[in-house]
Order: sequence, then structure tokens, then C-alpha cells
Amino acid sequence: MLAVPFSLLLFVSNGTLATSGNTMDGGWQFNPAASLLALAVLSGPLTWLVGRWRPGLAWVAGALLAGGGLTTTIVAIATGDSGVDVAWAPSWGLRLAFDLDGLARLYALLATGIGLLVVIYARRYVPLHLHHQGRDEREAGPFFAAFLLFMGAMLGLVMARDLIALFVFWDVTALASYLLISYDRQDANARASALMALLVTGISALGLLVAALLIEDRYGTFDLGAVIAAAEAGDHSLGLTTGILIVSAALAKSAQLPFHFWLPRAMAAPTPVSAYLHSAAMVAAGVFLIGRFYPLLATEPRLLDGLAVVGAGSMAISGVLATTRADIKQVLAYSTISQYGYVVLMLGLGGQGHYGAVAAVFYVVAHALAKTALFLTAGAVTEATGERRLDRMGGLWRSMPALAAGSGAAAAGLAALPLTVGFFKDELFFAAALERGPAAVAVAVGGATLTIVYIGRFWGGIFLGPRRATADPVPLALVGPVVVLGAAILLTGVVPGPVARLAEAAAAVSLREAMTVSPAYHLDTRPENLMALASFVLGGTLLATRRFWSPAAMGLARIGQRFGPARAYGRGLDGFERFSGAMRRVEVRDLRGRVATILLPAGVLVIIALIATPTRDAFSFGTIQRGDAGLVMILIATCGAGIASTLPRDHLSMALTVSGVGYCLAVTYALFGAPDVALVAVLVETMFALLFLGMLSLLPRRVLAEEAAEPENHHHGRRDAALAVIAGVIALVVSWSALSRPTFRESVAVDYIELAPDAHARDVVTVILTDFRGLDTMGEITVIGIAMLGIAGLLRRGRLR
Amino acid sequence: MSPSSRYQVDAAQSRIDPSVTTVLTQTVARLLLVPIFMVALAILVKGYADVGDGFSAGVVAALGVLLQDVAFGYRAIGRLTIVRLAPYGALAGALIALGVTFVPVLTGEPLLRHRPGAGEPVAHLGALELITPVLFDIGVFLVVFGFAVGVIGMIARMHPRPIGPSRGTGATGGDEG
Amino acid sequence: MTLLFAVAVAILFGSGAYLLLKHDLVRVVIGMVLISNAANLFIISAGLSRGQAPIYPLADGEPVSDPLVQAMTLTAIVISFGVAALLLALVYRVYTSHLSLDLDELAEADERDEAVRDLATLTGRQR
Amino acid sequence: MSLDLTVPLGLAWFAAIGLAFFDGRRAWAGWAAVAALATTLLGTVAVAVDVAHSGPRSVVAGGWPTTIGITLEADALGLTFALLSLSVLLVALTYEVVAGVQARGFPALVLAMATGLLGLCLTADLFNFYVFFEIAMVSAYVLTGYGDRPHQLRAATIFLIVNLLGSVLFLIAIAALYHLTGTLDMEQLAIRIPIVQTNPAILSATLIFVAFGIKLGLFPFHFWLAAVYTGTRPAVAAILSGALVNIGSYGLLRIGGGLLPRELEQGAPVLFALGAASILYGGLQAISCGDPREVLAYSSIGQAGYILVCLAIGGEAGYAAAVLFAVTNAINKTLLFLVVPLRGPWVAAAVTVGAASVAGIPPAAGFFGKAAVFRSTVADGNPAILTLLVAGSALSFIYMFQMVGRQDWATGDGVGPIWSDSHLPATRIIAGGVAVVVIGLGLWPEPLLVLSDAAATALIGRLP
Repeated sequence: MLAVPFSLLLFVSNGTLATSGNTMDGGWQFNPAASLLALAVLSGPLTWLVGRWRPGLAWVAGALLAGGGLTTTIVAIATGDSGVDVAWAPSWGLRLAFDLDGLARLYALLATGIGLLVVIYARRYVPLHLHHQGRDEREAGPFFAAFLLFMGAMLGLVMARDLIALFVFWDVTALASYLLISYDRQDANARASALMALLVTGISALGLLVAALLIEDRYGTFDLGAVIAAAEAGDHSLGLTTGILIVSAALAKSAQLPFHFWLPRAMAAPTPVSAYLHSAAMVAAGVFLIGRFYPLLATEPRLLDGLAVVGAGSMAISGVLATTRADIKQVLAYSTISQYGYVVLMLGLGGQGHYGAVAAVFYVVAHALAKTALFLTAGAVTEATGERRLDRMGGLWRSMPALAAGSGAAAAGLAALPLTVGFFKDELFFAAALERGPAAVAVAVGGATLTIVYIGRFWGGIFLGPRRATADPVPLALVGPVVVLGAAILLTGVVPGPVARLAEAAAAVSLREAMTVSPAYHLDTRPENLMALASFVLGGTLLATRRFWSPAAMGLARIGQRFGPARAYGRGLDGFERFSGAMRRVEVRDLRGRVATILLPAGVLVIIALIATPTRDAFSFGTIQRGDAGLVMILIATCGAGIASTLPRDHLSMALTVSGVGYCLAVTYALFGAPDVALVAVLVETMFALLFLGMLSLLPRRVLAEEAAEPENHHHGRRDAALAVIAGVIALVVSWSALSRPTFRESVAVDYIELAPDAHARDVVTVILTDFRGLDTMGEITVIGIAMLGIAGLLRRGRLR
Repeated sequence: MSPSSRYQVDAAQSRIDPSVTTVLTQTVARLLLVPIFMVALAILVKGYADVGDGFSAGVVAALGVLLQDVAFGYRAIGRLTIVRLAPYGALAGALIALGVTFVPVLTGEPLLRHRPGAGEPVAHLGALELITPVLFDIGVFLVVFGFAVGVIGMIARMHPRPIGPSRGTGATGGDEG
Repeated sequence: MTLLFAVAVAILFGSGAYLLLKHDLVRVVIGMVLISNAANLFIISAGLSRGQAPIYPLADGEPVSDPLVQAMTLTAIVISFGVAALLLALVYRVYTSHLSLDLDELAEADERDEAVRDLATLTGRQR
Repeated sequence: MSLDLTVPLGLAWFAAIGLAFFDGRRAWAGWAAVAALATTLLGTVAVAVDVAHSGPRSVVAGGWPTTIGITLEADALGLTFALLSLSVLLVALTYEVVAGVQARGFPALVLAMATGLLGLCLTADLFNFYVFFEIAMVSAYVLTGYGDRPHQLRAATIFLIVNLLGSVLFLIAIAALYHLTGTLDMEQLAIRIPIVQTNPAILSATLIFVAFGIKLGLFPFHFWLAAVYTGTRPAVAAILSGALVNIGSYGLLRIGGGLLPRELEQGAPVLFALGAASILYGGLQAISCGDPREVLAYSSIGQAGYILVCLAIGGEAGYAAAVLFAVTNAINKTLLFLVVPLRGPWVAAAVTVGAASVAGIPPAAGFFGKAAVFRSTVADGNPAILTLLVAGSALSFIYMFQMVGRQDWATGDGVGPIWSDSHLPATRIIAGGVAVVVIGLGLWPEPLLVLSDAAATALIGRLP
């Protein structure tokens, strides 16, 4: 990981950092995009190194980096667009092209701001967590490293303009979330959950990669800006396949149906992780991606309709499920799915000229504030009481008033009560729905109602009612961030302008046109207000009558467990494992099988090759000349000896027959006009026979006799014969086919014969061996030397003498 | 009981019976050694003019040494100095051949550039031409001879000592030297 | 002649392959030797000309045997010799460590090892 | 004056034989081997730099005319694989020297393998290719048994016999090609083969394919691979999977793509089918393996399929992708085989990096290997193959991260056994260094991309 700062230094020192958007000219100027990019790449590794050096300081590094990021983002919001554009991999036309535009600024603000709060919270939470699990406190270092890695990846992701760079950061978020969810390594459930999150988000991300490559194939560039420009110029449309791939990746990340199941499982992570990844960052990345590709996706209206359907479905189903969960973090997890269902629905509703995209980003901000606070509350409450189930808590407002107040504001924000920023998120949502007609309106009111029900149940279940658990005092650091967030929700509920400006700037990037929204309280009977009122009344009623309908909701939850995609995932993985296990059992494990599985497919390939090519005139029988009688005889003898060597039972006669083959071959070579080869063949055959007998003499005769006498399995016998025939056929077909061809007119052999006298020799073969092709001989004796080393190693532990 | 020690008992029972060696064969073997080396030398030297080269010469010479094993038994040849040093001879031979191959590179010529070059006059020493390919061939000879003799020697030293009062060094490969 | 050479190569190769499939390691070694022999015979028969030995003085008008395939065969013979010797030593070493030359028994030893490994490494399936 | 391209070869060769004289278990011998190999690598880098500036260089052994003497030629393709193989060998050798060499011949054998692989990448002569190939293979046979445990000996037996069969097939194919064309020089062969009748040419090509398929561990020729990779010591497994495997990919590229392009094209459907089978088979097998080394072994089978698919796609893009994938795959496997037996915080990080790289998750180098394969498939416009690759990639996610999740790499407390005989911090530093390289190449992939493009161009440019 050291290479990270190094490579960054490399391109910074090249002086090629291009800046844009800043007004000052001349001299060095502060480039927020470049600073954030540096943070994006360095945060994780730096924190890791600090953690390795002084585990106790890891959180300080994390807080400083997150704080720096936050400051930079705020500066960027004040100064406007900036960017970085450096060559990265010119061979592929890749550039480190990063734009800190409106969309990026909004998500960067969330990532760094909430990141900072969570780091401060985690500073106390993580040591406590480790303490409960009996782990070493020094293990906090890796936690902050992975956390900051995640934050960095988010920063890089939101700024990336180059599709490959975007994908890189996209996948790093998946990897970082894997590390964070599996932080409790000894917990098998945590590891399985981390794997699930990685598989769902990582495999769907492959679609994004393929989409990026398809886009490059179609538009000839990885630069998103250029692609969008080309698409707007009407050159090409995106293509439905590409669009579906992008949207699937985004929906999987945002935990929408049917990919939603990983998110509740991911609650196995320590609570600060849940607070950050699964409310403000990881799931936000999905809708961010849709926002980023919005101009392209909008070229395919069917995609947007699909988004709306998926969003509405996720919102409804997880909303209902959220009302049935007992574990407080599970309630929040399903709530997140449902809330992002809203966002996706809004994005689906909001094409050109519509409110949806603005509403969506506004919603993301409001939701992030509220949901983080609620998760942090859940963590603090669990820390104080040791409980995670709603039915074992209650009445905690007395012992934890500050927490109750902070999270009350957050719950109100999520429930869209007036005087919170949440009210406006729903107002915009309703406005977007109104543009699309009654069906959308009904869905919107239903969604808002569900939100009120489950969040009311959550907050009320913890803080109101009879007291069922005792709360130990919790450190201030676990309460402070909740209070800060609650205050922020109330503040922006009174002064929503800044949030609206941020949302407008972000939406302008998606919609490619400026949109203005002016959230304000209107005490009149405009439809939005009526819808809000309806949802309050409905929600309140449902909350009061929970006893009557909750069995039905539980039933739905059970059906979901029975037939839902989580089940499919589990079964799929099980199936893979079983299938794999079955394959392992049939995997060939003995040497003979291994040889057979080479001969058989090789035979099949040879036959295919034979059939696929014209065989007419390909084979000739050749002519037997007058002088060839001896050669014919000796070849027949060779064949006989070859077959004979497979027959004997005992090893000694086998050795003798195989030597016979060798000597027959030597005679063949001699008759062939190759006396050198014949000489060597005879000598080598003799030498090998000596070695063979020497080796046999080392083996006990009893073992040899037993081995030789042991009968071969009858079934094997037939198989062996068949495979031997196949092997013979391979050799026959290949050698006959090659030998049948009249040879090329000019052959290098003629040159060798002519040149031999020049090399001071009369024996052409020898001169080839020592001169023309001496390198072969050099190699050959090297092989002999290596074999000698090997034999020494095997027989004498390497000793040569 | 470890595998190797169990094996030793088996192998000891199955060793070649030393009584097959007789005084006559021993004498013949000794006497044959010199002519065999002569033949090997001839094959090596004449390689450029006639059948044969360093490789066959090496095998012939090795067979000559190994004839001793028929005569004296495996254990005896395991103790011969020439057998013990043979592997180093093989490596030295490889170094010689490698030298012939790569020394020309040092002078900026292509590898394996032999001296004297094509068409240049050659000094003779009897039938022997003084050209670098001969040196190369000597390297090959040494490698092959060293390999064959060395490996047989290794096998020979694997043979366990005869049952009964033992003499000599007979090692069984399992222990460190 | 062409077919005869091809058949001889095929028979040697086939016999070698047949021995490779036996459970006795010594037979496997012999099989390897036969297969190498088949390849060497094929290289020689792949020569582009057949006739007198390529040693000067050459008789005029008579074809000369292809010297290149002879050189190739020599190299191949030597390499296969070295490897066969190595294989022999390996077989011997396998015997001393398993006290068996039977491939079935070696496969059983493999399975035992694997069972031990699986027990030791499969700690908790992830779902 | 520029460095002669045979100097590194000679260096490695001298060192291999020179070191064989001495006991490699002594520390000085080990470090001498490391120094020799490092010098060889540096020399090869110097040659590569030279070639990058002034084009391919060649030399004919003995100063004879081409086709008479053996031509050695340094071009981008050969040098890419040479650099890769030498680097992997250097890392593995250093690792083992640090951990303590256990056999007398180990350093010499590694250098011998370096000689073989370097020669193989430099030679432009088909039979000479076989000879260097045998040098590398014989060293590998001996190295597989390194450690001398019963299972290592069994692995060596399997490895030797199966690969010897492959070598014989290759040898037969070479002889057949010589008979058909009357030359062994690759350049001449490439010119003459198109004139040869298809039937014998494609039969020889089939044998060559089988031979390299065995080396590469392609389905269905892979059955030796898992036992061997699992049985050998970590450094040897790294050598086999990171260096020796290059023979397969380089051979298929050089001989398939460079000499027999027509036959390669004719065989494309078969290559696609076998590639697909390999990807799915390796991936599926790897899922249920408990032993990380076995996971890696089956993963290698799957990865071989990717290379085959790239070859089948062919063209400059396909070959470049094959080179890139082969390079990243070799580095990944080296890293993982070396790091899997160790434990510690650095190890946990390195294992994650390696797993991410195999699964193709950025910013690990493996991402660009995967992306290159995907990209060439997208350009080829074959949705079925693209789907297959995505499926294979998904499988690699599953088995790699199941492997990561099964053990506690940071502490090793009670979870799984630790195989290493040595726990010296230095071995961890070496493994960590490879991990840094993997990340570094993932962050700055340009060298890899340039190299693979140049290699593909060199290959295509050679075609007549």
C-alpha cells in the first residue's frame, strides 16, 4: 500500500495537475478537487500506517483526514466547480479526470461530514466493542483504516469522470465494506454477511464494468462528460442492455429489490459501520450512480419506468417488513431499504423538466442526517443496556434524556414532521408524485405512512412506555454526535435554504438544466400539505392499532423469508458448494486417471482436427525401394519388441525386451544412414539398462515380485487397451499425415551438408551438434546436469560424492 | 520403525550375491579399462572425421568404468575415487562447454563463435584438429561420463553393507555426510 | 515405407501408453522409455532425405541422409535418457518413502492426506 | 554500447552450473544465487530498454547465416515473459533463501530454470525452444520434489510423468513441422506453413496445443495440477504457478499466434469451448476446497481458460489481453502462494490484496487483466463469451473471498493450520513487497498496458 502515496507524489511532482474553474490566475492556487482526490487515495493507507505505528492514534488520523475533507468540501461549495485531469494510462485513453461538481460536492459533504461524526463516535465505541469481545484494543487500528478507506473511495467515486476510475472507486467501496462488515472476524455470521455484501455488490458491479466497456466500444471514450455530450448531440442512444447493467449495479448497491437482502445481514457490522455505510455512504453510492448517469439513462424512458417500479416495490415491502423486526438495527436496515426506495422512485419519476431528481438528492441529505443519528442511537442504547431487541427496551428517556431528544428529532425528521428538514423532503416527494398522477400520489402517501409507523415504533419502543431494561451511563462521545445531528435536522428544518441550494446544484448535473426549489411552510390546503396530513393521520392510526394488523405483516415477513431472494442466495451458494463437492469427488485423483484424461481428450481433439480438414490425398502409403528390405524387417522387429515389452509379468524380462526395442531402433538408425545416432542409441540403451538393473537391485525382490504378480483389474485392463489404441491412433494419424506430405523443396539440411567443410569437419552430424546447433547440445548437457543434481537429491540428499 | 530402516532390511536380503565375482572377471575388467579409455578417446578425437562425438565417447568411457561393477560389485565401485569425483567432472565439463559458448560474447562476437572460423587454417596435432569445437566436445564428454559414472556410483553407495562383519564406508543415503 | 514408419511409431507409442496406465510404477517408467523411443523414431523418419551417412567424403549422385534430424534425434535421445534416469531415481525414492510401488496405494495416501487437510482447514461454512 | 542480448542468458547459465558445485543450504550460496538472478534480471531489463528504443534485436549463434545457426531474438513478447518469469523466480528464491534452503541443489535449480525460461523466451528456433523448454521442465521436476516429504514425492511423480507425456507430444509436433517445412527457424516456418496442406499442419498444431494445454493446466488436461500445487512447498508452488506456467501461455502465443495463426483461427471454436469449460470447471471446483492452496490451484485452471478465450478472440486486442492477463495472473499466484502459509497483520492485508487481484477488484493489478479480457470480448462483440467471463469472474469472487473468510490471517488463533516451517518476518516482508507491487501496478497500470500492447504488436508484426 506504500505505492499509493508514491504514485500520487509522482503525478503531483510532474506538475501536470490541471486545474479548472478557479478564477485566480497565475501562481499556485488551492484546488479542492485535487486535495479531495489526494484524500481519497491516501486516507485508508495513511490511517492504516498510523494504526500500525500507534493504534491509539488511528482515530485521530481518521478524524483529521475526515475533518480536512469536510473543510475542503465546504471551501469547494463556496468557490464552485474545480477539477483534476491528468493522464493515467494513455494506452487505453484513461485519465485521472475528476470533477468536483454540484453532485460530487453534495455527496462529498455527506461522506466527510457524517464520516467525521462517526469517527468521533467510534473513537469510544470501538474500544468498548473490542472489550466486550475480549479482543485486543490495538485492533482498533484496522477498523479506522478500513473506515477511512471507505470514505476515500466515496470521495473518489463521486468526483470521477473517467468511467474506469469511477469503477475503481466503486469496487473499492465494496471491498472496504467487506472489510468493515467482517471486522468481527471470529464471528462466522459476520464473515458470511460480509461475503454476502461483497458478492451482491461486487458481482453486480461487473455489470457496471461491462457497461463502461460497452460505452467505450460505442462512443470511443471512457470520459463520461464526452459520452454525455455525444449522447445529447443525438449521435447514439445508450442501449437498453448497457442501461440495465448500470441500473442493476446501482440498485444492488442501494439495496433495492431484489438485491436488498444483503443490507439487513450487513447489520452484523459494528454499529458505527452500519451508521455510515448503510445509511449515508454505501447505499447512497447507488443512487449517486443513477444521478451521475442520469442524462444517459434518460435516453431510455423504459429504464426510468423500471426504476420507479423497483423503488415503489422496495419502499412498500421493506416498509412493511420494518414494522415486524424486533432487532433495533434490523428495523433501521429495512427502513433504509424503504427510504432508498423513495429515492429510486423519485429518480424514476423525475425525467427532464420534472421535480424528481431534485427531490431525490434533497431526500438523500435529509435521510442521511436522520438515519445516521438513529443508528448511532441504536449503538448507544445497546451499549448502555446490552440489549438489541425492541421488546426488551422501553422508557429509556428518563435515563438518557439527551439521547432521547436527539434521536427524537431524527425520528421526527425521518417521519417528515414539520419543523424538521424531513418535512421538506416529503413535500418535494409529494410534489414529484403529483406531477405523475394519482397512482404515484397513492404510493407516496402509503410510503410516508409506513415511515411514520416503523419509525414511531422504533423510537417509542426504545424511549417510551414501561421501563424494561436498566441503562448504564454511556460516554459523552456516544451521545454528542446524535445531539449534533438532531440539532442539524431541526436547524435545517427552519432554514432549509442551504440544503435546497445543494440539492439544486446536484440535480442540475443530473438533469443538465438548472432547477429551483423553494422549500417553505405554507399554511394552506395545497395538495402536498393534504398528502402530508393524510400520512400523519394514517400513520398515527396504524401505530395505535398495531395489534390488529401486525400478524398479517409478520405473515408477509415469513413468506419473504421462505421465498425471498435471500433464500435464493443461500440456496444458490449451497447449491454451488454441493455441486462443487460432487465435482470434487469425481475429480481424477490417481496417476493413471491423469494420464488417461490427457490421452482421451487429445485423441478427441486429433479426431476433430482430422474431420475438420480435408483428408483427400492427405495420406500416402509411400514406396518401398529395393534397398529397404532390411529396414522393413527391422521395423517389424521393433514393433514386435514394442508389443512384447508390454506382456511380461516380471520386471527383468521387461527390461530386456525394452532394451530389445532400443537395439532394434539402433539398427534402424544404422540402416537409415545415421551411424552416429545408431552408436549413441546402442550406448544409451546399454547405459540405461545398467541403471535400470542397478535401481531394481536396490528394491527388495519380494516387493518387485508382488508388484509384478498383482493382477490388473479386469475392467481396467479393457480401459487400458482402449486408451492404448487411442494413443496409438494419435501417433499414427499425426505421424502418417506429416510423413505423407512431399517435403518442402528447399531444406536447411542441404545447407548444413554444404557448409560442414567450412566448419573444419567431415561428419556433418557432429558439426551440427557442436557448431551449427551447439546451443542445443549445450542445453542437452545442461538437462543431463540438472538430472544428475536431481538424482543426487533423491538418492543422497543432494550429496554429489 | 521408519520407512528407510525397514527398507534396509529388505534390501540387504536381496542384494546381489558377492560370490558371483571371480578373480578372472576382476582381472579381465582391470585389463579392459585401458583399452576402453583408448576407444573413448578415439571416438572423441575422431568425432569430426568419422562417426562419434563427445557424447558417445563419454558413454563408452563410463561403460568401461562400470564394467568394474560387474567384476567387483556395486559397493566396490562406490569407493573408487574416479567415481566419487565424477559428478564434479560433469559440472566442470558443463562449465567448459559453457565457456566455449559464451566467451565469444565477451569480445562482442555472437555466442558459440568457434575459432578458427570458417575457412581459416587449422593446426593439426596428429588426427586432432585444434579447434574450439573439440574443446566443446570435451566438455560434453565430461558431462556424460560424469553423469553416467556418478549416477551409478550413487546407486552403488545406496547398497547396504553386507550382513555380517562389515568393512569400508557403505553409507545408505539417509544420513548426512 | 511412409505408412510403415507411422505404424511403427504408433505401435511404440501405444505400447508405451498402455504401460503408463498400469498400477506398477516400474512399468510406468518402461512406458515412458517406449514413448520417448517412439518420438525418436519419428524424428529420424521425419528426415527429408534418406541415403548414405552424411560423412565426408560423400559419394556423388547418391542421396545423403538428412543430418539435421540425426542431430535432433541425438539431442532428444540424450534428454530422454537424462529424464528417464531421473524418473528411475524418483520411483526408487517414492518406494523408500511409501514402501510401495503401487499407484493405487499412492492414491490412497493422497486421499488420506486430503482428508486430514480438509478436517483441519474447513472451519465453519459461510452462508 | 548496448548489452548483448545473450549476456543475461550466459550469466544465469554460468551461475546455475557454478552453484551446483556447492551446497546451496549455506547462506552464502543462497545469496550468491539471489545476486546472480538479480543481475540476470537487470541485464534483461537493460536488453528490454534497448529493444524498446531501437526495436527487436537478434543474434545468430556461431555467426552463421540465419536458419543455419540458431537465432536468438529479443522482441517485446519474449522479453515480457522473460522479465515476468525472472522476477517471479527472484522473489521465490529470495523467499526460500530467507526462510532457509532445505536442499543442496535448490539455488542451482532455480537458476537452471531461469536459464531455461529465459532461453525459451529468446530463441527463435523451434527445436531450440524444445531444448530450453526441457531445461526448465527438468528443473521443475526436481524442484517439485523439493522438501522430500512423501506427498511432495508423489506430486513430483505425477508432475514428471504427465508433463513428460506432454513434452513428447510437443517433440513429435516439432519433428512433423520440420518435415513439412524443411526448417526450424520460426521466421521461415511462419512463411512456409501457410503453403503446407492444412491437414498435417492442423494435426501438429493440435499436438502443440495439447502439450501447452498440459503446461497451462487447461481443462481437461489439468488433472495433475491441483495435487502438485498443493503438495509442493510455497516457494516451489509460486515458481510453478508464476514462472513455469508462462511456458504454456508464451508457447501458445508464440507458436500458436506467431507460427500457426491459420490453424489457431480454424480451432477457435474448440478453443472457446475449452476455455469456457476451463473457466467454469476451475471456478466451480475451487468453491468447495478447504485448503487455500487447493483453491489457488483450481483458480489457476479457471484463469488458464481466460487466456485461451483471448487467444481464440485473436488479433492484436486478443493477444494483448492474453499477455496482460497472463502477467497479472502469474503475479497474483506468486503473491498468494507465498503469503498463504504465513500469519500476521501484514499477511492479512496481503492476502486481501491477492484475493482482490484474482477476483479482479481494483486497485489490484488483476483488475486490469480482467478488464483487458472483457474489453477484447466486448470489441469482439460476442455476448455469450462475455456472459461466460462475467460468470467466471463471479465465481472467482466467491471462492477467493470464501478462502479469505475461512482463516484468521492476522493472528491465526485457532483457525486453521499454518503450514510454513518458518515464521521469519523477512518472508512476510517479501510477500508484502509483492502485494505492494500488485497494488502499484493496479494504480499505475500503464507499464503493463504498454508492455502487453508491444508484445501483441511484436507477435502480429512477425506474421508474413
